[in-house]
Amino acid sequence: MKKIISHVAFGLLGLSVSAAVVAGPAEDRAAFQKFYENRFPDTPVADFQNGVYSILPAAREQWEAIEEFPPYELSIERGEEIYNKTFANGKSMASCFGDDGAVRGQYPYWDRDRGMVVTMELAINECLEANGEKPLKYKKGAIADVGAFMSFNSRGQKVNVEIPSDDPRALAAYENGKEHFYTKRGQLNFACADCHMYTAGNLYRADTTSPAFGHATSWPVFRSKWQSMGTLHRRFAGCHNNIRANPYKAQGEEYRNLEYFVTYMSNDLEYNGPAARK
Amino acid sequence: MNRRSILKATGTITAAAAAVAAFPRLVFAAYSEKAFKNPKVEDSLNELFGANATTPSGDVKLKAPDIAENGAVVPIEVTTSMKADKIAFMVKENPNPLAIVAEIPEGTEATVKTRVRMGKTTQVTAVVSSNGKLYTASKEVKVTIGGCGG
Amino acid sequence: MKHGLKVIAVGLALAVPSAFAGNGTTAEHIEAATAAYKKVAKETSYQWTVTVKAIKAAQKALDAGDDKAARELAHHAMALVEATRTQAKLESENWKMRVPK
Amino acid sequence: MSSIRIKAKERKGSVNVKTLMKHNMETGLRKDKSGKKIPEHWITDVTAESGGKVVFTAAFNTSISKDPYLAFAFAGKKGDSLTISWKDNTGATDSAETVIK
Repeated sequence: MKKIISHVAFGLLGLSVSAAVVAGPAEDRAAFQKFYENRFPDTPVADFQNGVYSILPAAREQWEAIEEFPPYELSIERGEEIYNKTFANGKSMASCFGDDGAVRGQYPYWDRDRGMVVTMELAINECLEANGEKPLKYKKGAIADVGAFMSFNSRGQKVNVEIPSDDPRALAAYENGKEHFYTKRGQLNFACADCHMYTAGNLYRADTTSPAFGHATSWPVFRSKWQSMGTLHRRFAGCHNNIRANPYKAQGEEYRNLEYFVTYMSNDLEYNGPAARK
Repeated sequence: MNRRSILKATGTITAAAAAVAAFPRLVFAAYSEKAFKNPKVEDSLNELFGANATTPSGDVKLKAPDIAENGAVVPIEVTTSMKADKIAFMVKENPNPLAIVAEIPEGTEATVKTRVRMGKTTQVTAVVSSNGKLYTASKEVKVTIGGCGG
Repeated sequence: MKHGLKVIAVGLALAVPSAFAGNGTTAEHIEAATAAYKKVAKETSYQWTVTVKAIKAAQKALDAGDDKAARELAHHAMALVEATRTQAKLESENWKMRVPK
Repeated sequence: MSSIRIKAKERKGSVNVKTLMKHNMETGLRKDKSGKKIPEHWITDVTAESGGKVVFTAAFNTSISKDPYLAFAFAGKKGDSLTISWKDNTGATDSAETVIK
């Protein structure tokens, strides 16, 4: 019994509980970005899109060596093939996303008609299904390849997630993602914010945690640990596994709302995927 | 970067594997089992160069990280202004230390860059063969395991 | 890592329901832990991977005929379920104080 | 599609070559899901030719990373072709040609 208790960490962050101020997304974002600018004063704001390499010069050198001929280039090529492949009905993905699929900057967005957050991966599968094709698995493989091709052609587009103020359901989805980000989970009792905000840049065993500001810009990613490409939701699930919390379903509501929040927090940075990460 | 540039730059003309016969002059570096499947650095050097006496040299510029981000992909690079005929990389505590040996013909620069696997923290050594002598540069690269990313 | 955690762990008394302490077969204890796990997951969306592992290990021990180990693992799983519930309860309010202002 | 990607750029008489070869580079140490060792399978030799001349050759061990990357430089000029070929321990080979930019 004693053993069990000692495995359960219930640490309360030493923050004072101030009277609840009802702040909107815009105020949230300003406070969020300011937090990172204060924590990492040497990092130019635009550089946060490079993840942990924006705060870790030694790792950055190795990353630059990998980016000289990044393994994701093979993925971009595979993605281009899939993108241009003719469907049984004679069309291709270009009928949904244009000739080059440079639409990364349009996602994630709030779909008013359906009352839900739509991500690029979700849109890819909806395109396939609308054309009578089989949908792809959401975490790795073909979806990451197509995503790599589309993201590559979208490099430089601004992150510009909108939370329509006239639709309370959009705000609710945002709030849901926000709550998820700041909530402790799993046996290790960590919130996203614990590792990637309040202690971002600290060592967890052998690894430095990356700042959450900029987290959503560079996907899909070739991770050396995976030795393959993966989507943002694959990484979400990996993080949850690390803290011993059951992962949620890729492209389920929980992760889409989390993506909505995290991406909104990175507004004004640029999409720079695909990328290589350790 | 122009978003299209990578794809264009890599738009290589493919020769099917079967068509290798079309390059009759194809010369490979002659992989040597004795040099590569050998746990001893000295023996590998003997096999490659017919000698294993090495001299550290400031003119062998080795670039390797202090701490490897991931032991499966460690970028390493060596450059020298010496006139080299062969360049090799050794990873001391890998089961077989010799990772790569390159032959540098006349007209080719004495520089090699690649990515290697490392099982644990150990010394990486670049060996340059120049005028019948072996010059080296070494660096310890830390490999850490565990954590969220590794 | 486990040791590190112990250091930051704040001891929290977790009461195993008394009905659970002695009575019933081990198989029933495993069932109870499974049901409790599902209930918390459904009510709070909080689930710990270690709980499922403990339940599976308990079933495996029982199948192998090790009743004592199976029973201990079932109780361990139940304690994890309780801890999950406590976490969910605390976090339903506590998350707000982590939002920067 | 060839397994070989090449970028070759000339600057001041020197051609900078970067190449990535798609290959699993099995070390012989990895095990598959059933616990059986995956046999070693790796590129042993690489060669580069330009202007009818070998400009670079290398031999690899299994310790070269998956999808091997190699960069080197030689004296050459724009518009010339560059051919890179590999051979692995099973005797398989592949080859790709590009024009120096």
